[in-house]
Amino acid sequence: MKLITAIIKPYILEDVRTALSEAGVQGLTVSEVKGFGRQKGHTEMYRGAEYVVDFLPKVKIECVVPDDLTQNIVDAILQSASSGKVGDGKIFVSEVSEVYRIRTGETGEDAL
Amino acid sequence: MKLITAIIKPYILEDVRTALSEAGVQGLTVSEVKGFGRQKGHTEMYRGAEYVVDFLPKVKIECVVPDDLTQNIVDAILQSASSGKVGDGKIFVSEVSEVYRIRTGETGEDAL
Amino acid sequence: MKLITAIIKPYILEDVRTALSEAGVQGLTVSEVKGFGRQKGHTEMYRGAEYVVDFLPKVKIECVVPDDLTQNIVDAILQSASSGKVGDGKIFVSEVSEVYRIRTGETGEDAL
Amino acid sequence: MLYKSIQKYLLSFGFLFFGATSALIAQELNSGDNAWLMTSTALVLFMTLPGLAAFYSGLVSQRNVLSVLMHCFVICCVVTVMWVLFGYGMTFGETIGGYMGSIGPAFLASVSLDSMAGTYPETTFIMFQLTFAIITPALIVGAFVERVAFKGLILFVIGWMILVYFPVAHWVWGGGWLGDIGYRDFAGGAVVHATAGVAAIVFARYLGPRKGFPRTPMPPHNLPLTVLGAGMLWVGWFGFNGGSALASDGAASMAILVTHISASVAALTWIGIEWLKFGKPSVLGLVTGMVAGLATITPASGFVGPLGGFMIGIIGGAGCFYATQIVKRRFEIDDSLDVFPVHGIGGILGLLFTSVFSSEQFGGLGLDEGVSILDQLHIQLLGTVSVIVWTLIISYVLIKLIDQLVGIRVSEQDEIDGLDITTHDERGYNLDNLR
Amino acid sequence: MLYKSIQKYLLSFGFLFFGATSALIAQELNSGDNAWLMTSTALVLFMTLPGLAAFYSGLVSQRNVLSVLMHCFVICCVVTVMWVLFGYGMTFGETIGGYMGSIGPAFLASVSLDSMAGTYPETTFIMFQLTFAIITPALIVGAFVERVAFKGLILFVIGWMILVYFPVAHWVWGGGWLGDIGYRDFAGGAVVHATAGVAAIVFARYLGPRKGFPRTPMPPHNLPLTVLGAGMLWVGWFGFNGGSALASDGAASMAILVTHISASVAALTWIGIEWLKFGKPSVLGLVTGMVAGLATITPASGFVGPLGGFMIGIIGGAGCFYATQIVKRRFEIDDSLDVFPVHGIGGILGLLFTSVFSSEQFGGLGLDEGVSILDQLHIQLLGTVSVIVWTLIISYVLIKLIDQLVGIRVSEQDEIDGLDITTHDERGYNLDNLR
Amino acid sequence: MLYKSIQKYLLSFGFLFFGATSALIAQELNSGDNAWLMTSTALVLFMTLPGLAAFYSGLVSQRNVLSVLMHCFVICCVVTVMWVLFGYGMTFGETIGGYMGSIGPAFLASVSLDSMAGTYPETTFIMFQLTFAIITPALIVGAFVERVAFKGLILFVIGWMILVYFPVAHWVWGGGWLGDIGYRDFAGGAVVHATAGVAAIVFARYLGPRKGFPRTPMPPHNLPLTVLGAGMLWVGWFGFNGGSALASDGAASMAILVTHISASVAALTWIGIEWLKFGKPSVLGLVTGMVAGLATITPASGFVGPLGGFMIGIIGGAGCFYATQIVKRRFEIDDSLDVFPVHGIGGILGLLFTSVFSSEQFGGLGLDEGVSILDQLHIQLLGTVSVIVWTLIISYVLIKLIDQLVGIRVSEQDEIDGLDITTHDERGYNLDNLR
Ligand SMILES: Nc1ncnc2c1ncn2[C@@H]1O[C@H](COP(=O)(O)OP(=O)(O)O)[C@@H](O)[C@H]1O
Ligand SMILES: Nc1ncnc2c1ncn2[C@@H]1O[C@H](COP(=O)(O)OP(=O)(O)O)[C@@H](O)[C@H]1O
Ligand SMILES: Nc1ncnc2c1ncn2[C@@H]1O[C@H](COP(=O)(O)OP(=O)(O)O)[C@@H](O)[C@H]1O
Repeated sequence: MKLITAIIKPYILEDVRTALSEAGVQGLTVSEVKGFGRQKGHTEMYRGAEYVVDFLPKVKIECVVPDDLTQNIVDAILQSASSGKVGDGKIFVSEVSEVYRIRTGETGEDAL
Repeated sequence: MKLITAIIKPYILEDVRTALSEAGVQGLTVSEVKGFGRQKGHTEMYRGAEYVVDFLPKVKIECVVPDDLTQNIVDAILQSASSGKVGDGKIFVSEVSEVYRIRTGETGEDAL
Repeated sequence: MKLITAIIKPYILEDVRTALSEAGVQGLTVSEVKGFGRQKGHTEMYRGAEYVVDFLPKVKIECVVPDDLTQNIVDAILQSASSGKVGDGKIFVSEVSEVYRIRTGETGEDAL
Repeated sequence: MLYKSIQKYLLSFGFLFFGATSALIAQELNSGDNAWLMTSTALVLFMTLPGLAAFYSGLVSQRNVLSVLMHCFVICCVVTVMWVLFGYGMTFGETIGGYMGSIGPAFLASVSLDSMAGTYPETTFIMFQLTFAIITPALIVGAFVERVAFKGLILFVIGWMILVYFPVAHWVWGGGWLGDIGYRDFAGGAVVHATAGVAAIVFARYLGPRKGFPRTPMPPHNLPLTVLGAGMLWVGWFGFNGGSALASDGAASMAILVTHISASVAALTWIGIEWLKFGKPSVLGLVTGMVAGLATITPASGFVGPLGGFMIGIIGGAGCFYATQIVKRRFEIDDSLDVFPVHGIGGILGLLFTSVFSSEQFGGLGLDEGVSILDQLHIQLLGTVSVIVWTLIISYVLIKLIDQLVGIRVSEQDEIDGLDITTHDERGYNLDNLR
Repeated sequence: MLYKSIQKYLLSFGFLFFGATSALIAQELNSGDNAWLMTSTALVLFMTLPGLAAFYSGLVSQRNVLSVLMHCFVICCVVTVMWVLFGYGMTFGETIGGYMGSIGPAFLASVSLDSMAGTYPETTFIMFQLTFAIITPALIVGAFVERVAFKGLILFVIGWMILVYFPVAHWVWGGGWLGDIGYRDFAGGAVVHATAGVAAIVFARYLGPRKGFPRTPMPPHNLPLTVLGAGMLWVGWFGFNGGSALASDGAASMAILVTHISASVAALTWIGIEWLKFGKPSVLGLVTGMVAGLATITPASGFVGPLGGFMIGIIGGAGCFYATQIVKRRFEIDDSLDVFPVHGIGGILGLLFTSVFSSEQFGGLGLDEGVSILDQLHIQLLGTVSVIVWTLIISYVLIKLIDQLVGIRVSEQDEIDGLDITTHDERGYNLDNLR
Repeated sequence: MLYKSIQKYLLSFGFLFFGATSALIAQELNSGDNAWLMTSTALVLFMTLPGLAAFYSGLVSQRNVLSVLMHCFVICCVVTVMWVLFGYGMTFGETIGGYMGSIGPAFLASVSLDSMAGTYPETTFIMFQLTFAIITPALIVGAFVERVAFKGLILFVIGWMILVYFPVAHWVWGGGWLGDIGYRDFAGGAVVHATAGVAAIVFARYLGPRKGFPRTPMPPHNLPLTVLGAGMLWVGWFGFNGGSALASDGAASMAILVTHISASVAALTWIGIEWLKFGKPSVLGLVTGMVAGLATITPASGFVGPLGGFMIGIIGGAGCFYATQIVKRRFEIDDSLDVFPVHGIGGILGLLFTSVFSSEQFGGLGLDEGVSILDQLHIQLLGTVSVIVWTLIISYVLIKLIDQLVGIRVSEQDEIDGLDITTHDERGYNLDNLR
């Protein structure tokens, strides 16, 4: 199985989730993160003191999937999360050796 | 070494941490996440507008452990985090190639 | 490519980020986490009721890097994040099999 | 100088009796009346800042919280300047044919320490009325949150005060034609709530919905902040309605009593309906019902008794509840924080039912001599429809104009990123350690 | 109609002198007194909404913040309706043997614009007293947060007002037997704080602790909100105690002065003990001490001087501090937000020490002619014990009954998930971008 | 006992006329004046708690939010105790050579229910003035947030009140030499704002900047909380300036009117400059401008008319804006929340321009007979410089001394971890589910 980690822009999560569901994903986990990269940061201004905020709000999606679905799902993210503007984010794929469903103790792809 | 990632229900963290300590875990990292899966979401209602909230609060535990302890620890989580109800969460196990303790620069299992 | 995950103390992120930039990192993702380990927790006191808070605020840095830069970058973190005091945190290194840049669809090291 | 119309205003409530204009000036200072009116002034300002600002800003997304606070505060500042330059004159200056007041010298230069308005200084009257002029456009804010352009908003407020608020307030309170025909609007059902509500729906309609409405959930980012604001509104409303008696007497405290009753009953009515309809009562429902009850009792608060307050609470609570459902669901208009269904409908219902519950039969304090409930209802209908139509037309034309001139809505990207960062270069919260 | 008992109430403080009942009605309006009492009414409502609501809701877990706000607001609404229908009569209506007032017509139909209660309109008196009736059950909320069933709570409030608050308020203030024997409770040490505190501990005991108590830490989710609420309580208390003078005179401002002193001293006492005992002073300690000081001075505030305020501050701060430790640690009763140790013990201490510090020897304003400190202490003891016993028994029976009828505690799963989502379908905060 | 100086104080504003000292005592209670002053007292306390506490605490990092709230609250308590023991005497007791008041008996033992100060009880005067004594040191808090040592802070407050506030207040208001020469400071431009501002910059300079200043961004952790506090400050300021008229009359409401105008205009001025200079107006800019406008009008508020209020608003808004830039950027002094540029500069500007805008030529209420604008300016300059120099020297010496004694700054590690946890063992927020 593979763990697909996607860092995306905020406020498009709903679209990406829908695309993932269509691609066969049954579960995923999201969290708030902040990202630093090529996209230049916001400027914030407090009483005339200007701060360039390098870390921008991003959303992280983590999703463990069967090997054979991996490419499909990556493609679904690439499509639904891309606006073509800098800062759209990244997808990282890595290997997962085992998965358990806590409720039942099931393992492997059955546990997804 | 292995990275054990567990997505569990909120408000049972204390129980799980105790179980992990007993299983020999000396350190772990937790964070707030939201999960989407089989468990159906809450309904929220604001001035009569009903929203089904798909993303439910979950807690993520990350714990790097020596290979030989892995199964013990997975079992400890399975036991302490299971209520038998849908949404209890998942455990993912993956490979970690190296670990460092920042304070001392130690590596490998010594660094855990 | 490798995923370097570092758990560090709060309020030194800026220093670490600078060190990483110098070591050639072009992007990274951070998030708030809480850590449990050897460092003993704060005491909090509410109306005379004392709570030992085991989970301490930490910052997690995630950074995917080309294989050949890995050691450099780990060293940069080790140096910039170390205060020599207990609780300085950990670095975990693991394997990433594929990376995509969402904006362009680029893959591999080009996508970093 | 004392604007003659104040006298008319005062007379129109029958609180005072004067032999001649000069009698008004000669009237002695009553320190208790003045204390109560200055207190009421503070209470009504408190309703807007921070009351309404908190109430509204808690309801939007966290990336727009500051913009809403900004709107409420900047409106207060802009209206104050206008008031001092010409607004007070336009409202309470000697009437020009019943339609508009004559503007006095700028900076209220004609007002001295000794100018009296009844039993209290004219400066007190000026400040008290100013707080009403402030809250009215601030109420409209709820309609266009999370997408309005800041420059356009400011122009709108300026134009709208000149073309809608000052005239309507003059008609009703400043010696204008509505006061003359016996229109009853004690503390601003028409002047404040109906005008704000109607402008709100026009604005929301023109602007179009927020991106994602109504499919995407847009839950409040900080309901405790909203509830805090609600509490402040409730307390402040004692000054709004109680102060409108313009004296520290039984009329003032009767107004407070019926106000309080209506708020409580409307809140219970709202959550009662929720409980029956959806199975659960909500705190947002409770405070929305409360505001509905307060808006509905406002025009009636000087004319009805406890029973009237009770009945108006039920009417306001239920009426505004169903109005909320219809506007959002049936018409799919994104009047985002429900200004029209709560304030507009509330104010209008209150204006109409004032005729009924003013009557002594229904525990009211009485209609004017020789005026029947039906007579009064006619007057109330005529006045209310006039105010609605005027507000509707002028607001629409004004918004359209401003949109042409400077634009009234931010870009889609700015809307996604949030107004706080894109319009004001600030962020509401920095609660994490990620620095 | 003017309820006769008001007169007694007024007389009992010696503020007014009447030849006959009718004299009371004839008394002229004093606009200054009325202004102060209307202001005080606003201040006391402000204590509950949003003051107490903020204070309490910041102390619970974030998944229960709305439920606490809801409790405070809904109590306000329910008590208002009861007051207008029969509560005012039960409290201040002509006494029936000193135990209960006779209920007048519903909707206060007998009260007119001109009904006077001393130097101010009866409507003012009705509203002022209503705000006390509101805050009392709202104080109890702190005992059962995070686990109470909403329906049960509402029934409890209704029953408790009828069986405890209205009668006890009648005994002390409404012309009942406690007022008759010279019991001194200026602004509600017995009527408000002792009744609420005793009911709180009974309720907490019956309900059982929150899941995890006392092992699991349950830190406040938003202490700044609590401290904000504390500030509002402090300011509002000026109306609570100062308004209880029922006039805008030296008695009112002396009450404010001693109230302010007691709050300050008790706060310093509390953090002083913390500093010595635990090594660090805390802001929650400071505001808790402050509330303890305010509760303790309440019954005494019209009878003592600055020195009395000072001493009562020390007594209230230290007494309530140790009470808190004992209830939570020794008895392990989960009176979650410490209602009994702070309000109950505070109120009781204040009632007893009123006898001492009323005396001119201790800088007080004097005891009644021919009454020694010890005499007064006897009266205070008798009255206070009566109130405690009555409240304890009735509250227990009532809770038990309601538990049988509709249940008083939510399910364990609902408690884990939090009352906000399970009882009200709402969530307090949406501060993230995860949508 | 009535301290003689009160009489002088009152006389100095020309509000009252007495034949002899005893006339003052004999003066009859005016319940309206008293009602307004008690209300004003509540409003001014409200400015500090929770107003200023919220305003300041929202601006710091989340790990220091409680410490700031703690500072404001503990200052209130400490100053109250000092006031009751000797502070009131030092300020308003019979003057000793114009420099200091004579301390009366502790616990205000000489004040009775009947002691009058003009038309209201002396207790009212004591409480009203106390709220000013409280807010002044609380303003200084903004200078040393996020790094001050708690014990040192408390000692500083005690010493500073004795050596700076009580004397300066005596000079200006208590019958001292500044009042005698006709120095005009209506509601505390010198007594409150200049002293606090000067002490702030001295403190900040001595303490050194926060770790990371000015390189590291230190954004406010909760701006809505700050804006909430700003609204409370605005409303409360009606009591601050309006109450300083010491009567419920035209002078009070004129003070409110000019105060409100100045706040509005200064806020618009500030965001206007921001808009031109940086391209975007900000809500923090708006509320900072508002506070600047309020501080600047404070000394002038009883002497100027609406035009004066308007002009002072522009002067205060622009002057304080540029002062903020200079202090932080040019001098790199970490007066963290800009106490000196806003309150210090605001107060000083207001004191100087009072001379101009008091004049009837500029719409003012008039200078004293035979005093020209230039004469008055001389007096204002003399007085203001004296207050600044005195405050500067004493504050510096005091801080240095305390630093030697107990230390005035926490350790670097404590600063990194935050004062909430290291000094008070508490955390502000627990918004996550990680338990
Ligand atoms: N090497 C990396 N490791 C981890 N996260 C990264 C890395 N590079 C970028 N990111 C994440 O992706 C986000 C977008 O990257 P950025 O360089 O700004 O734009 P783009 O994705 O268009 O190249 C960043 O904000 C950061 O969260
Ligand atoms: N494939 C997945 N990848 C990542 N996280 C998942 C995945 N499936 C489920 N989860 C996480 O586990 C949680 C529980 O899953 P759910 O399907 O609701 O119930 P159960 O664990 O009982 O099967 C989800 O809320 C989500 O956070
Ligand atoms: N085995 C582990 N797996 C995951 N995170 C860990 C592990 N051990 C420690 N951590 C993280 O590292 C942080 C620091 O660890 P700690 O044992 O306190 O000190 P040190 O790093 O100096 O040994 C912890 O708070 C936790 O977040």
